[in-house]
Amino acid sequence: MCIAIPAEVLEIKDGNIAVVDYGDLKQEVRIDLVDVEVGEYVLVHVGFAIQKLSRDEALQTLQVFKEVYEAMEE
Amino acid sequence: MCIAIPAEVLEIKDGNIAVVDYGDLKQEVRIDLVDVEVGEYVLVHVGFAIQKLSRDEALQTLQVFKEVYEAMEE
Amino acid sequence: MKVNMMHGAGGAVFAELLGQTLTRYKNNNAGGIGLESLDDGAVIPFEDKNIVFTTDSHVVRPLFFPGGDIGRISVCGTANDLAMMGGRPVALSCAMIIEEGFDIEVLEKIVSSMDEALGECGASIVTGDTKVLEKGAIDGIVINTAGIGIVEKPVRDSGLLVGDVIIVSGTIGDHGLAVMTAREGFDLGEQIMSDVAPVWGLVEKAMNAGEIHAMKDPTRGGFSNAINEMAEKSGVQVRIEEEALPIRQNVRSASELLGINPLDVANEGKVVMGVRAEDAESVLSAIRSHKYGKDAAIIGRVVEGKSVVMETSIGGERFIEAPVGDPVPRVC
Amino acid sequence: MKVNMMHGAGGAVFAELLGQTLTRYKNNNAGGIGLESLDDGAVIPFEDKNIVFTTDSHVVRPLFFPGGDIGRISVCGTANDLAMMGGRPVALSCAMIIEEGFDIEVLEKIVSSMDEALGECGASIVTGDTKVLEKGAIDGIVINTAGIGIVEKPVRDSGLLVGDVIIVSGTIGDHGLAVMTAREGFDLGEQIMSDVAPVWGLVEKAMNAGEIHAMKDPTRGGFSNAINEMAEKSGVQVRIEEEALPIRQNVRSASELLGINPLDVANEGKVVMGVRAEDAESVLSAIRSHKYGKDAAIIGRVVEGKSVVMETSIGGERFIEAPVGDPVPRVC
Amino acid sequence: MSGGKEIKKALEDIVDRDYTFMHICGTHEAAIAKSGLRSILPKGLKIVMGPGCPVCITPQGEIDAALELAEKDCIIATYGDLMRVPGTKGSLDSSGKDVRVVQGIHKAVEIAKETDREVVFISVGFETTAPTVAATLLTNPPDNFSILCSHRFVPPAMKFLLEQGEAQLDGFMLPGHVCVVTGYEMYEQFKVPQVVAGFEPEDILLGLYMLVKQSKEGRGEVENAYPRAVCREGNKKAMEMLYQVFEPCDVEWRGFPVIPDSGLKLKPEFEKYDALKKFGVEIKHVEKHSACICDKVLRGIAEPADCKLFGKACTPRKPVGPCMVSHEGACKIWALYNQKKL
Amino acid sequence: MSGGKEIKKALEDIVDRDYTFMHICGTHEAAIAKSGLRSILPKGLKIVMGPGCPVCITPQGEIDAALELAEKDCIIATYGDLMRVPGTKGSLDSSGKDVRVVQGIHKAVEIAKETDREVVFISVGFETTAPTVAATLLTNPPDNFSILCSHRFVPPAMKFLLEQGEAQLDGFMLPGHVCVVTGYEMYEQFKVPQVVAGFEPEDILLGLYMLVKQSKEGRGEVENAYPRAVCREGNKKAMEMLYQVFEPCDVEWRGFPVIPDSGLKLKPEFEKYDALKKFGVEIKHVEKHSACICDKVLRGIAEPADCKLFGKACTPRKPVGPCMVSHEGACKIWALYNQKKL
Ligand code: SF4
Ligand code: SF4
Ligand SMILES: [Mg+2]
Ligand SMILES: [Mg+2]
Ligand SMILES: [Mg+2]
Ligand SMILES: [Mg+2]
Ligand SMILES: [Mg+2]
Ligand SMILES: [Mg+2]
Ligand SMILES: [Mg+2]
Ligand SMILES: [Mg+2]
Ligand SMILES: [Mg+2]
Ligand SMILES: [Mg+2]
Repeated sequence: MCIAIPAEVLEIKDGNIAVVDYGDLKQEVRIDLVDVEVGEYVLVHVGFAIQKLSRDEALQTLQVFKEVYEAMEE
Repeated sequence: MCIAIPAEVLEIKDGNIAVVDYGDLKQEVRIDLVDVEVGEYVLVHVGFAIQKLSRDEALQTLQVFKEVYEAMEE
Repeated sequence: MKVNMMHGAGGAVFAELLGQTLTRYKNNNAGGIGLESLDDGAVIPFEDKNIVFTTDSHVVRPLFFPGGDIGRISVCGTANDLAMMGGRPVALSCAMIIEEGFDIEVLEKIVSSMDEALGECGASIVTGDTKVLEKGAIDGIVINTAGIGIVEKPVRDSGLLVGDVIIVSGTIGDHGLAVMTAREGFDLGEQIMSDVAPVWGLVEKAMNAGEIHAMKDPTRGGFSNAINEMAEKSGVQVRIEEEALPIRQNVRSASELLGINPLDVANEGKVVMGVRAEDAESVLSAIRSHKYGKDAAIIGRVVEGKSVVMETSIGGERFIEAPVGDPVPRVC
Repeated sequence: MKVNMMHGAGGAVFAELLGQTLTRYKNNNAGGIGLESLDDGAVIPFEDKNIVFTTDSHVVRPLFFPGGDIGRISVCGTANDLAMMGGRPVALSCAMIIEEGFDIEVLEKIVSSMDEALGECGASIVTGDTKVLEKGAIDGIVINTAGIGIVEKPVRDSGLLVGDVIIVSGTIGDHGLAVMTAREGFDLGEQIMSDVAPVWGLVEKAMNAGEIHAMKDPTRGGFSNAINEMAEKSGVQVRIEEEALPIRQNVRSASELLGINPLDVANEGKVVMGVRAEDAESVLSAIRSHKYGKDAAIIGRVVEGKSVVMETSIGGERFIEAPVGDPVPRVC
Repeated sequence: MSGGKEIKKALEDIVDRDYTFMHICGTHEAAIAKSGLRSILPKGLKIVMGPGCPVCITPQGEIDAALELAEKDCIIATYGDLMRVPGTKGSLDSSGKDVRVVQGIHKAVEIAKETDREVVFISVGFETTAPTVAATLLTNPPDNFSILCSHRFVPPAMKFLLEQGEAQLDGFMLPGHVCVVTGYEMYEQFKVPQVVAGFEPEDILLGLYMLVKQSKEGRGEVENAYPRAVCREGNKKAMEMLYQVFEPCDVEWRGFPVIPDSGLKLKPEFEKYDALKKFGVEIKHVEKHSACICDKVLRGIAEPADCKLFGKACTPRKPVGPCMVSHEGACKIWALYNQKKL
Repeated sequence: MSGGKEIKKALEDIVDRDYTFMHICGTHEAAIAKSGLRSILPKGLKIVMGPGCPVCITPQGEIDAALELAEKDCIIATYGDLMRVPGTKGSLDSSGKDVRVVQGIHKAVEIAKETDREVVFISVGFETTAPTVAATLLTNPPDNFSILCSHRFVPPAMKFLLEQGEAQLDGFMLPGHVCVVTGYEMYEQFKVPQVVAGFEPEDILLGLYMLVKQSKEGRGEVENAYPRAVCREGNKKAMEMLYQVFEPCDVEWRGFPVIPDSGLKLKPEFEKYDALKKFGVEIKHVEKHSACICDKVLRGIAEPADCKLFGKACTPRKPVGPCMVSHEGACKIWALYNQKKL
């Protein structure tokens, strides 16, 4: 029930609607639940953006792993 | 609207129903409108016997014609 | 413009839809007789023989009726179209479209009825397809069969020659009236039996007994439609003798009762043939020697002109026209 | 027991209905490969060649979708099944079942789309049938085609040999996701295009380039169903490399969005082949030289055992199973 | 039936000038067409069709009412004849609603007994049919059953025709099956040659023979050429039942104006079976297509072929006027059996 | 995403005994199955599924209520997931009624705006989904729109599981997309190892690594392995909207008893959108099939293969219990991906 997929915000329209791109696939989604700007990334669930995604490299899985792993080595 | 075809009464059932034979084809018809007995002939229209048919040879078309024709010759 | 029921009932209206829309393929012929002929089947020359190829979808209601069922029709309908081209039926395809909720036991009965008919035809169902549609998207089941046959010298429906004799292989109107009277509301039950049967055996005998110039099975649109198509395509007039038409007594009775012309309803085990006059008697006795041909009769002749004319028993004349739309029972 | 939607979606449930009911004909073979094989088509030996024969009914919705329409599918689907047996498509039949009220202009568009596809295939529609059903008895239109092809040495779907390489002729999932996203309610419009196309040209090139042991078109039930059928019928295990599977980016995105496995949905212009390992590269380049084969890829190999195993990109393993029922878009 | 030859011969002998007779029964027209009877009539003898088909003369407004009832999700039970008659917006056949063909009213009642839904029987027909409706309503059909009452009586229409006096008619062939029920006493008011005839080709030939004879002899009375089924008083039991349930009313005929006393309405005690009242549906008058000359055809003053639309804008597939609609309609029968000259 | 290799290696190094962790998200189960992840886990490390699929835990009575609404001729709008879930008398898919698959509640509202008929949206889902419903109801949908409110909250179910204490669990993998919305502060009440994880195979491997590590170190806290999407406070705007529209209520979970505060109900000012109230439909408790051990599967104390019915009476085609119904159901996923031993 919780499929959510990342998408880039391409355009913001009236009425809490944004056009996003999932990867060569565009769709209008509702952005009632988030405050986003064009160029930002969001997670989309049942046609609604439910959160902004951080683009910070440090937050990628491998980075997190390295931090956790190094913390262990210490 | 007035297709009516002759049939022989084969059987009389309860509720104003008779089984008739149109010629190798039997059907139940309503006999509310006539008083008939088994062996008599009826004219059937929209599933109802609407009249008894006379079996008297004298009433066949050719017989009637002959009478009319002879009356003319006179 | 919209497709209407008359477009599906054969005859002139259908021909219009066919001509204006459904036969507008540039790629319509594989070298022999193609779609443009609108014959009972196509012919494709192959090596030194001919492949006959035909298809029909079967939508009969009720699915089971006196004398047959949709399964038997599905096999016979296609095998008979092959036979109408002079082709020996060899292989059939079977594509079923089934409504969700359809009873599998009913399906089994249909399949075994098809199998029985195949045995009679000497053909096999060699390939198939099944689609299930959601409830409401189709009414029960539709069965399409296509068929392949082999023939050396194809017979056309357009080959009538002036002087030919018209033979029908048995009584007319049985299937159409069996199906109609088996439907609810007329309480006529199972008194009239469909004639649905494979005719290849009979046709083969006939072809061996004389020269057959044209053949057609009087299915949708009945005898009226078949004989008109034959006459028109052949560029001749056909004259039919009303009193010579073989019609069963109970079919006659039912047709009066329902206000239906028995010549306008489908037959599923009959052939209408144009035969060289000299061969008429020998072809007739060949047909009569087959179990499905006992009531065969000579019913008319081919003359110059056009149209199909009925010579009525009172001595009058009228046209036999292809029916407009499927006949509906009526009281006037 | 009743027929349900899963019976129509290919896969295991469908196979059960087939096995227990729909293939129970004693008359099921005309001398070559018959119904019992449940291959893409049947083969009938004739003179010193073989006739290939197949049929499919087409019920796709919407009737017009990005990249194609029901007409194009009706021709390609059957021509491709012929090609899957190694057969050159020659002649098709076309049986339409149309709902009363259907728009004749739409019908004209369908016919002309069929004609265009025929031109591409080099085949013709040579025989046909049309039934019109009353409003509500069918949903719009259903088109059945049967097809005849010619082949010298038939290719089976059951011919995989241990050591063979699995090739797919292009990207997977395009048609299924194009049709699904074109349906109302997802607002994805025409972004994904169906792959519907005739593959005979590509197949002919491939057959000339090397030894092809088995072929199947991954239509209903998708790649998952096709590869499982091939493995099971051949008595081998197939191992697929997840990372080698060619899938378009937008198909991948849509499949995540809709919760649909792209391997489980229909393709209408693709071939899955088992090729002798030595010939794999030359067959691959032959396919890639055809306009419909540009994205062809080697995606797996045949080993001893059974089932189809996916070697996942994380280094894991799992089974690829034939889907149960038609995939439904979902949010979990 | 035999004897056709003799009658034909006699008819040829007796016809000495032009005669035109009108029949007023669609079933007569159908029998004439089917047997090709016109092709064997002596030169000068003509038989034309009058307003004898209940489908032809049912105004479009009544079909519209039936369609409106179908829209209200009633099960519509009807004779097959009415299925394809065009109303203003299509026919019952193409309505996509629950419309069922029945053989008669009793079958419609059976449907009502087996459902909770409303069942409306479209009750058309002449005197032949009306008693079957009366007999059925007298057996207390269930509450979910009603009828759209569209019956018509023949003699008032004949009266109207005679009063118009346009058609050059030498006499009338009376409708055999109507007379089976009503007898023919009520036709004796008309002082023109009239013969009750049956429906075999021989019956019709005999009827014509008797009409010519009467005409020639200058008589104007009612004779009976169908005595095996018809007697002067008709079927009294049937007529009694009819008047128990119905009473005459003024009503429009398709192609005609309102004709006094030519219709039947339900008596107050049977009004609960009146579908119009039950569902608040009204029958609206619909103007006829301007170029259609059906009214003239039905009055015997024109033949179908005289109509500009015949065979062009108006064909059996796309009927413009009522006469092209019914199986018994003069235009339809001409289109099917006579269009190409033999 | 890359890095799977390194994490896998580290995981192999760190696992020194048997560990069992539970995830409570169907999307986790689907990702695990799809990537064949269990086939590469070090010996001894096990990940089992908890009550994480809203379809699995929706009681049969709620499906029956949806079917009852469909029978009342409402247009039913639903996620595709629910189409084939069997109620007492069939599923929405096979009901033959007007049931439409939508991507989300806003599409159901669009349908309502274009029809006069009643439209009912079957509103299931966890914390991830509920805010989308709240946001939509706050935009004043039309009067012919309502929802069948079947939402569930995860933490109360986790609490219930922990209090039962049957499962020998070493910790929990927290549902990443639930936590996107709620954050993970509320899980800090549970003093067991917990890690919020994402849905790529690498995310799950990392989550497992962190769980083993925490376990080994004897800690019992909440860590975040999915920081690119999840933060401690979650999406505050979404949570505020949620509580504007809904309030917690006690509710039954399929396979569980009533769990206090684990459901959501509409606040009084939004009751006009409550389909149950609007149409007078009640949710009835339906007794579970006796041999189904779904409750145990959902509580992590049994695997699907432990069920006597698994793969026999209960298959993906003919599901007996809820876990065989959903695409995310443990039993269905086992049947599709694990049944044959690799
Ligand atoms: S041909 Fe048509 S338009 Fe002309 S009179 Fe007859 S029904 Fe009317
Ligand atoms: S296999 Fe079926 S019956 Fe057994 S626990 Fe799973 S869902 Fe329940
Ligand atoms: Mg034919
Ligand atoms: Mg055919
Ligand atoms: Mg045929
Ligand atoms: Mg197929
Ligand atoms: Mg022929
Ligand atoms: Mg195939
Ligand atoms: Mg096929
Ligand atoms: Mg196919
Ligand atoms: Mg045909
Ligand atoms: Mg093959």
